[in-house]
Amino acid sequence: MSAVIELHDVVALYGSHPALAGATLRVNRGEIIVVRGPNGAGKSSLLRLCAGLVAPSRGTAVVLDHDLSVDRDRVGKRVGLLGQRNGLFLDLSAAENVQFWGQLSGASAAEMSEAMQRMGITNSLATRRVGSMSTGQRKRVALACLVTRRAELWLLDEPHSGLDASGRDELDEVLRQAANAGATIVLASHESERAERLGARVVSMSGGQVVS
Amino acid sequence: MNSLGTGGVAWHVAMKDLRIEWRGRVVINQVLPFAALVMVAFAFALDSDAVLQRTAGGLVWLATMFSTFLIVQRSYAADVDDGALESLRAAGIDMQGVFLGKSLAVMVELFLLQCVLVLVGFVLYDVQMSLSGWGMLLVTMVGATLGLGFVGVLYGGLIAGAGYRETLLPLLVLPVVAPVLLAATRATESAIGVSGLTIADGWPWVGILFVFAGIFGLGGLLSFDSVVEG
Amino acid sequence: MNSTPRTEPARVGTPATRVFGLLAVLFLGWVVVGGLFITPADAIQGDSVRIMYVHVPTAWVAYLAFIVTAIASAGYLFGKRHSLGFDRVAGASAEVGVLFMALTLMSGSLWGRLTWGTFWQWDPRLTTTAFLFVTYLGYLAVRGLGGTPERRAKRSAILALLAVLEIPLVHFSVLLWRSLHQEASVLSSDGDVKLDDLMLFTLLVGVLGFTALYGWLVSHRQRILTMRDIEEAKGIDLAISERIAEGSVR
Amino acid sequence: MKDVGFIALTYVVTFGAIIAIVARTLITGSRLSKKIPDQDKPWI
Repeated sequence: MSAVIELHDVVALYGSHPALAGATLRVNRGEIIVVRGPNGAGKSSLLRLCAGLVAPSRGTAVVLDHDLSVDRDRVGKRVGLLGQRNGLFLDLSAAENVQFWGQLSGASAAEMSEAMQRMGITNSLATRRVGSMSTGQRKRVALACLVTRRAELWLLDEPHSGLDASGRDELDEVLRQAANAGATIVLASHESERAERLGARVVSMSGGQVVS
Repeated sequence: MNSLGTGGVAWHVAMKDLRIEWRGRVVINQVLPFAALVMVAFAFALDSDAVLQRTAGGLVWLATMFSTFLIVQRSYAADVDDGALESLRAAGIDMQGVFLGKSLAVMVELFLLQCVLVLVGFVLYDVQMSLSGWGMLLVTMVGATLGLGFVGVLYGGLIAGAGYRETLLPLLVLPVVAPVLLAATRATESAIGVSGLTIADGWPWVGILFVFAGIFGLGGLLSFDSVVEG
Repeated sequence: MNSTPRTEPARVGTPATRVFGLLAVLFLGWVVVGGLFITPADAIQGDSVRIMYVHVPTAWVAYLAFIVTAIASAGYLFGKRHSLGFDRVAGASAEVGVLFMALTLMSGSLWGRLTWGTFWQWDPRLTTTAFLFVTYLGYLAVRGLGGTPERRAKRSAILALLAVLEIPLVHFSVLLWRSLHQEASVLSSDGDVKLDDLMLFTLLVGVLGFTALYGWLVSHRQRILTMRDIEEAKGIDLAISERIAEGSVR
Repeated sequence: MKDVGFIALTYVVTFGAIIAIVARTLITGSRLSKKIPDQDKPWI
C-alpha cells in the first residue's frame, strides 16, 4: 500500500511555541485514522500541516507525494481540511454551495448530484439555506463539497462535536463509504469510542508528538 | 484534476457573490436608499438650486464612496462568517481569480447603484447636460467604478484576514480613493459644464481614473494572496 | 528633554542611542532658546517665522519616518529571511512619523493663521500631508489587529507599500485639481522668507536636532516592540501549556 | 513680540508632546526591560 501521509520527526512552530515537536506518522491510502489526544496535544496543528497551511521547520513531511518543505502550496488542491468552521456560504442553499465548489474544481453536474446523494442531501434539504441548517446538516454539506472537489485526503478536526447520537452515526456511515470509495481520512478527536465503530486505526498525540 | 484558470475562478466567484447579494438584497434594500437619502439630505441642507447644480457632481461621488464601504463590507461578510475565504485559500484556489471575481461583483453592484444615483441627482438638482456630456459621464462612471472596486476589495481583504473590523475600512480606504473622488467629481463637472468647464477639461481626469484603476488592479492581483493569508 | 543616558535604569538604551539623545537635547535646546529669543524677526513674516524652526524640521522628520517605514517594509517582504527586525523598525518609524506629522499639521495651521489668515488651506502640499497622516493612522490601526508577529508583519508591510503607490497619486491629483481653479498664490509668501545666517543656522540645528530625536525614538520604540513580541510569545506559551495541563486532567 | 500667543502655543505643544512621548517611551521601556531577560535583547 502506498503512503498518503509520511511524517518523520516533524517540528512545526506556532509563533515560537513548537506545536509539533518531532511528530512521526504514516497513513496509507484508503485508511481511516483517528488521532486522539487532549487539547493542545498538536492534533489541529498536525492536520493544518498536512493541509499545507503550516510549514515544517524540521524533519521530513511528504503528503500525497508532495514534499511539504518544498511545494506545500500545491497540496491544498488535493486535500480537504474541515475545521471548526465549515467554509460554507450561509446565504446560499446546500446545492449552490456544492455547485460553487464543484465548478471551481471542474466537476460535472452528475458528480455534484452524486456527491449530494452520498451525503444524504436530497430534495428539500438541497434547496434550503445553509444558514438555517443544523450543525450536522452543515457538516454533511461541507463533506459533499469535499467530495465534489475530489479531495483525496480528508482532514477532519473534531467532526463529531456538536452532533447528536444519530448525527454521529450518520457521519460515521458517510466516512466509511468515502473510505471505501478511495478517500483517506484523518480525524482528530478526543473521544475514542467512535474509532471502533469506524473500524479505524487509532493513534494518540501528546505534547506535539505521536506517542502510539 | 482539471481545475480552472484565473478567469474561470473569477467568473464563478463573481456569480456567487452576486447571487448572495440577490438573495439578501442588502444593496437594493439598504445601501441604495441610504445613498439616495444622503443626496436628498444634501438637497435639503443646501436649499439652493444654483449651489446644488454646482455641487451635484461631487454629491453623487460622495454618496457613491460611502456606498462602496457598505458594499465591500457586505461582500466580505458572506466570506468570513463561516470561514469560506480561508477554505478557498487552503484549497489552493487561484486567489487572483478570487480577487478579480469579488471586484467584478462589487463593480456590478456599484455601477448599478451609480446609475440610480445619477438619475436621482439629475431629477433632484435639475441639471442639464449635452449628449457628449452624457458620454463623458458614462466613461467616468466606468473608470471610477473600476478604481473603487479594486481598492475596496483589496483593502477589504486585508482586514478580512484579520477578523473583520467594520470601522477600519473607511479609515484605510478614504485616503486611497481621494484621487477617484476628485477626478470623478471634476470629470462630472466638465460633463455638466459647471463654472465654465468644457468637455475637453474633463478628459485628463478620466485618464487619472483609469490609471488609478490600472495601478490598484495590478497591485491587488500581485498582493491579494498574501493579503488574505495575513 | 529628559532623554539623557542617566535616566535609563533598565538597559533599553545603548551608547549609540545615548549619543542621539544627547545631540537631540543640545540641538533642540538651541532651537528653543535661539528660535524664540536670539534670532531676529523676519522682515516680511515678522515673528511668525519662529514657528518655522519647529515646523520645517518636524515635517522633514515625518516624511523621513514614512520613507523609512516603506523601505523597512520592503526589506521585510522581499528579504530572504523575513526578519521581524525590519517589521519593528517599520512600525516604530510609523509611530514616530504619525506623532511628528500631527505636530507638523498643528504648527503649520497656526503659522497659516498668522500668515494667510486661515488655519487650513486646501493646497496640494497640505492636502497630501493630511491624507498621508490618515493613511498612517490606518497603518497603525492595522498593526494593532493581532495575530502572530509574522502575520502582522506581512499585512502591515503590504499596506505600507500600497501607501507608496497611493501618495504620488493623491499628490498629483490634488495638484491638478487646484491648478484648474486657483493658483496656490497664498503659498508664495513661503518663498519670501529671507533668512539671515543666524536664522538659517537655527533651522539647520533644528533639522539635525529633530533627526537625532527621531533616531533616539525609533531605536527605543523598536526595542520596546521587540520586547512586547517576546512578552506576548511568553503569554501564548503559558496559555498553551495551561491548556495542555487542563486537557490531560480530563 | 507680535503674535506671541500663537508662537508660544506652537513651542509648548511641540515640545510638550515630545517630552510626554519620550517619558512614556522610557517608562514602558524600563518596565518591559525588567521582565525580559538580557539574553533575549539583541541590542545588548
